[in-house]
Amino acid sequence: MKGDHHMILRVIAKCLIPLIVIYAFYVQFHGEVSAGGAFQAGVVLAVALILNALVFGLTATMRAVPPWFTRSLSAVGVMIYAGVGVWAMLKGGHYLEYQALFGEGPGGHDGQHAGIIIIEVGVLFAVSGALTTIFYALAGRVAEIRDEDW
Amino acid sequence: MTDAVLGGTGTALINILLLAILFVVAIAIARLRSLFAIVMLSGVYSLVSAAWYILVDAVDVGFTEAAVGAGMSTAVLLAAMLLTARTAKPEKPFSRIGPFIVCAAAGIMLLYATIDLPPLGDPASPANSGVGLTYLQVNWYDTGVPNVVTSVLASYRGFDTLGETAVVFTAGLAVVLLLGFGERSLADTLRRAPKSGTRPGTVHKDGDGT
Amino acid sequence: MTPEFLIAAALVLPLIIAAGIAALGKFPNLREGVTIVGSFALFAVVVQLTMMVSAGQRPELFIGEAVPGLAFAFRLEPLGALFAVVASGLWIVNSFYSIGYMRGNRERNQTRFYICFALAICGAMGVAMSGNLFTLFVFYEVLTLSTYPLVAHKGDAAAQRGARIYLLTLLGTSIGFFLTAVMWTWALAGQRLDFVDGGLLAGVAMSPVVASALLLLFVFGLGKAALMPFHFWLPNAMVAPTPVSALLHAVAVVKAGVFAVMKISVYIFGVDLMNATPSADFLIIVACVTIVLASLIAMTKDNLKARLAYSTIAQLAYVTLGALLATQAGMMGGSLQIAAHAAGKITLFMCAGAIYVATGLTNVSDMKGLGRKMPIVFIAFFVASLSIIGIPPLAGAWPKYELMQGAVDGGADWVLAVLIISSLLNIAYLLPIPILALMPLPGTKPPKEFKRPGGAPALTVAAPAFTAALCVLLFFMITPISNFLAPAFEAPGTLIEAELP
Amino acid sequence: MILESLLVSAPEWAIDHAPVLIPVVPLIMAAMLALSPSGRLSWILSMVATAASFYFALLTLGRIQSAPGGIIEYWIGNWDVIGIEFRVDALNAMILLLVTGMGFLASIFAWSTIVAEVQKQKISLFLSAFLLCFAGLCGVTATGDAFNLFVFLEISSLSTYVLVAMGASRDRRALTSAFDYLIMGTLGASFYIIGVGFLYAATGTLNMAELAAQLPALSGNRSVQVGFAFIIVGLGLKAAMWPLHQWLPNAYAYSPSFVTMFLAATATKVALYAMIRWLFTIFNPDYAFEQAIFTFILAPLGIAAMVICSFQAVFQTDVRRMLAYSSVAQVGYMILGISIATTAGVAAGLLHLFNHSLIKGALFMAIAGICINYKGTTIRDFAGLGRSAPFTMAAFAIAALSLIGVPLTAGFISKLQLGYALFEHGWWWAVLLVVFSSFLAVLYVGRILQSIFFMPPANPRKTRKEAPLLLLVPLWILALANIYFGIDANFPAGLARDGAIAALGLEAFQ
Repeated sequence: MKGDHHMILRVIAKCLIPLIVIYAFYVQFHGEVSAGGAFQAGVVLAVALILNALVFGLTATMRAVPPWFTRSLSAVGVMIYAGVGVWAMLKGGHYLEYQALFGEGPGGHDGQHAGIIIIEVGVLFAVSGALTTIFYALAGRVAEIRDEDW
Repeated sequence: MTDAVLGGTGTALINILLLAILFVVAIAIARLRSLFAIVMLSGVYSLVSAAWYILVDAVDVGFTEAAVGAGMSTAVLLAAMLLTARTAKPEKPFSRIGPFIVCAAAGIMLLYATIDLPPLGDPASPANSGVGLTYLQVNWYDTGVPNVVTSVLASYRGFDTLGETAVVFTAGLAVVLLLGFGERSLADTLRRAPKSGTRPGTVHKDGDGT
Repeated sequence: MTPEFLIAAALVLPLIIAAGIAALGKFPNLREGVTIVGSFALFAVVVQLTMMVSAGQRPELFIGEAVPGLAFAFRLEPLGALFAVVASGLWIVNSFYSIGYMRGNRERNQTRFYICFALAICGAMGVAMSGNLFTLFVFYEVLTLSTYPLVAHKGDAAAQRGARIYLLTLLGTSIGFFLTAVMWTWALAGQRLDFVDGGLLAGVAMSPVVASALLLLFVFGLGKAALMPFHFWLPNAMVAPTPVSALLHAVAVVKAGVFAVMKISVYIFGVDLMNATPSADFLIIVACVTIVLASLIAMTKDNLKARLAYSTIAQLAYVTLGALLATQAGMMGGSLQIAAHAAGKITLFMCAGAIYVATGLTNVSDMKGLGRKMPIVFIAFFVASLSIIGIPPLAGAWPKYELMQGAVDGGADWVLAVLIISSLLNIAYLLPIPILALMPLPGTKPPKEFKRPGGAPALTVAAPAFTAALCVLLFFMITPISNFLAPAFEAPGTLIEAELP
Repeated sequence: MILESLLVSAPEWAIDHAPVLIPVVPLIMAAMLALSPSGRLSWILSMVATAASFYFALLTLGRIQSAPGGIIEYWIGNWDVIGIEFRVDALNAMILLLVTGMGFLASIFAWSTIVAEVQKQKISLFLSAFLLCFAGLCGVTATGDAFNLFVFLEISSLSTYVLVAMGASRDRRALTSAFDYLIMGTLGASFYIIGVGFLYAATGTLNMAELAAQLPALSGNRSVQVGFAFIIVGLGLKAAMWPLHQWLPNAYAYSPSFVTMFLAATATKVALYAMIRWLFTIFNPDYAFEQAIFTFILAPLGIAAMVICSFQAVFQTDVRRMLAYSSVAQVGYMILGISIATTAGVAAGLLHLFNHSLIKGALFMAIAGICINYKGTTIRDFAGLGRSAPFTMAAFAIAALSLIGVPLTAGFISKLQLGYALFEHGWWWAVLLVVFSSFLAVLYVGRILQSIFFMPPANPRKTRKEAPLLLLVPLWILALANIYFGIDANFPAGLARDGAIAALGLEAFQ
């Protein structure tokens, strides 16, 4: 490699990536009120990571967020989501009946809020984990992409 | 489409313009041989359709389309493209007759079906007066979530969302099963050029995750 | 013992025997002991059942329904009893004979042979005692499948080819036509398949075309009956060892086919419907053509077993003919033919097998003068030939007489001519064999020495001698036998209803 | 009966939540397997999950049967009417039992073939994909919501694609066949969802029962008709209905032998179930346009499958391909039964569906047993195996005879029932074609059996190599079930009859 001729790219990316992550979390937690939700947040989060990988190299990214972690994250996400359903069931409700989480009567909203937030976390985990895993698997097949290849 | 909903000829023109762009891009994707151009054009397609979704008041769908279609898919497609050749092989003439007939038939049927579809945004249409209306009516009392889309996705039809989460998980699983974990190449890279400060050992240990 | 138990015993005994044979495969003497003892036990059971039938009882056994409407039900009536007695009785003889033949020939896979034999007998018992078409079909196929390994016993290319033709023809006709006919009957008869005295379909209104098609499906679907043009499996199956040929021709397989034709015409169609069915006349012609053509072909065959095979095709078409004539005498003749032909044909085959074990000869032309060295075998052959031809005082005389009577009753006088021609042809292709063997023309080369030291094993000689004697005996027992059978062909509702306990 | 004692002994929560637990347990377990450190542990967990599903399916069936004509309605999230419903009646209770039962047997035998065919470090993920597929199939069967069905269909399809592609380590052609399957399957799923979209636009609901209630008023609506067509084509693709079956022979021939067995026994059956659900429960066969479709489209397609694919099967040299074509042909029988739209016809179709699952499960399981020890699955490779692996091949022979429809096997009963139904409907010509196709089955099955039992081995093998015990046990369970249900078919036939009554919406009569 002859010098770093991606300087501008790197600097801008360095500024952008934290913003993207923050935006992801905004989308995630503001989903109750406005457009967006965990799916979109998960994608945005994964995109942040992918941007990181494209600009700073796959190896560095993989070292920061290892593949086993993303893979497990996705599985854990599914388990969180499905687990909320089981939790409701253990509380005597139907599957995924958030109302039953805290044993509220109709009109009580704590269970709904808690349930929705937890499952959204599950979705976030599952989506960002799975998408990053997919990217890792695809990009990891070839050695680092050189400039001439683009 | 009633003007009352879409608000004047201006919007209608933009509608037509966007759909025309979509049509042209789709034709171009079908005709092109260069995979890179195809990937980029499909990103364009997603972006334009996201814009159009927002125009027809489906903000959530538009947002998702922009994030997944234009962002994620393009990145993944590019990564996949690296594994293969850059241009598609030219196909034999007439080899696409079958798919063309299928497409034409499906298109004709779709057109035929639209005759009896209710107009877009018609408040009396079944889609707006059926269970959709009920959601709007009972949502606040039931869930206390201001955004009905969220409460439908996460609560009323939360099981579908669980299923979709599982679909995403399956997709990740599928790619890993087929292509490996991507860790081998990482390990290779590390072995070939051990830079200062790297800890190859951890990676190897991690790579044996399952 | 209750009739239910006896029927169950008749069905289960062969299975137990098969299991015993499988378990004792390592000890040939014990294994054969099981076969012999079992066959006697089965015969005893069947005889007891037959006595009940002759006393007017109709032993029944209902095991259960596979699905509603498809019942495993058994009901023994005179026809079935006759077939059961023939099959189980001849199994005893054939078992003794098999022991001599298989050991004398040093055949391989003898355990498999005896197991399949026992299973085939189980199939035959099931066919004989079946109380509805479903049960009949099931056991008919059991018989097909269990005899397939027997036909393929030798395992060489010819045996495999013969066995494949055997299996494909029988399975093809039974699945293609017979099963269709069964399903059709079910739909026509209002979801019933039972064998009913006087005919299940007797009261059902249907067009002559439907009845014709149904009858054609039944008769051709019973490929085991070897009616032309579905006869070719039988000559092809002669690659099997001789005891198997005896089983195919005399004991169970072809018999099961013609028996089923008889049973279906009596208990599914009934006499009246048979007479009203146009295709019956066509089938009578087919049967007559089969009789004459098969006899003619038999004359051209030099291979003894091939000649006997075509003879079987011709002779058992008599039974089909009798059933199709649909007169009391005709049906009686056909039924008698089942017994008479069994005794005669098994003798002939066992003689052929004895000759093969002793000398390795299979061609008729090589057997001239052989009778001097094997007198008992050829005398038995001679007696059995006379019986097949139908010369009194031998068993074969009665069925021919009854059939002629039936033909006249049924207004098909020309069938008389066919029967007479057939007898003449029988004389032409059967009699020269024993006569030339016993009294060779002057100048014939003396036959070769025995391949096997000591000639044919004693068991392979004693068995045909016994059955030859049976041919004579049957002639004189005709009155009890026909009295026994008569209720089957009586008009429904009179005799049988009265005698039911 | 066993079911009753199960019901009595089961805890209350299990009975209450049984329908939803059937897919959820394997779904959670699938996620857990992705974290599992050892393949063997994963295998045991996958067995636990499928066994649990099987148990819940039995409970569900018991609940249905204890109340004749009963329907279990389970609203997920307890959102009555506006949420997603799991709705189990006699029809899907039967399919659930079949799928979970076959899945359980498949997971038992999985280990011995997976270790031979899948890389060691991928076993956990492979089993995870299997459980996802299993959960998806269960979900498709249990759900009462048109869109939820699509979601589960996607879960099962996606995992199926990758399971098929996993055969690449044995034969690279698995990749292309998986890709073909992916294209066709995605097309099918898209068609389905387009159809559902039209129906939603026309009715404003996704609940199947609600759809069924609203559709009669809309029978002339064009978007409903087009939606119907799209849904049937989409499901037909999944069910390998002729001529939409092109993906199936390759997918069966090149995927790992475990996957072939599981798919053959369950996947097309579930799609066919969904089709029956749409054809009869949601749409009413009394519609004029549906009547015409039954007589002039479904029946000819079923017959074409029966005859043409049986013919194609006769000329195959690879046993798995041959059986794959035979599967398409057998789907033809089922569709023919369905197409006459009488209780007897649908019951015969369902019974054949049940029996065919047992048959193909046993056949492909035996082939998997052969693949472990011997290379190659052409007919020539099977020569003489009757001596080398007598127990495996005896079970194979039983199932093969059942495939032909030899008496005393399950296949016979269902063909007989089909014939009855056709005769009752007056379609005697169709019976002749069924019979002709059976005869073709004699030919192609006969070729394999003859090679196995009467041909000398291609290369003499000195040692006897039977399939491992773990494989033989489920194999023989299936083989004996084939015989048992050929002698006493009251259980499956009762299920099928109740299922048909439920499908046709008739009042239950017992």
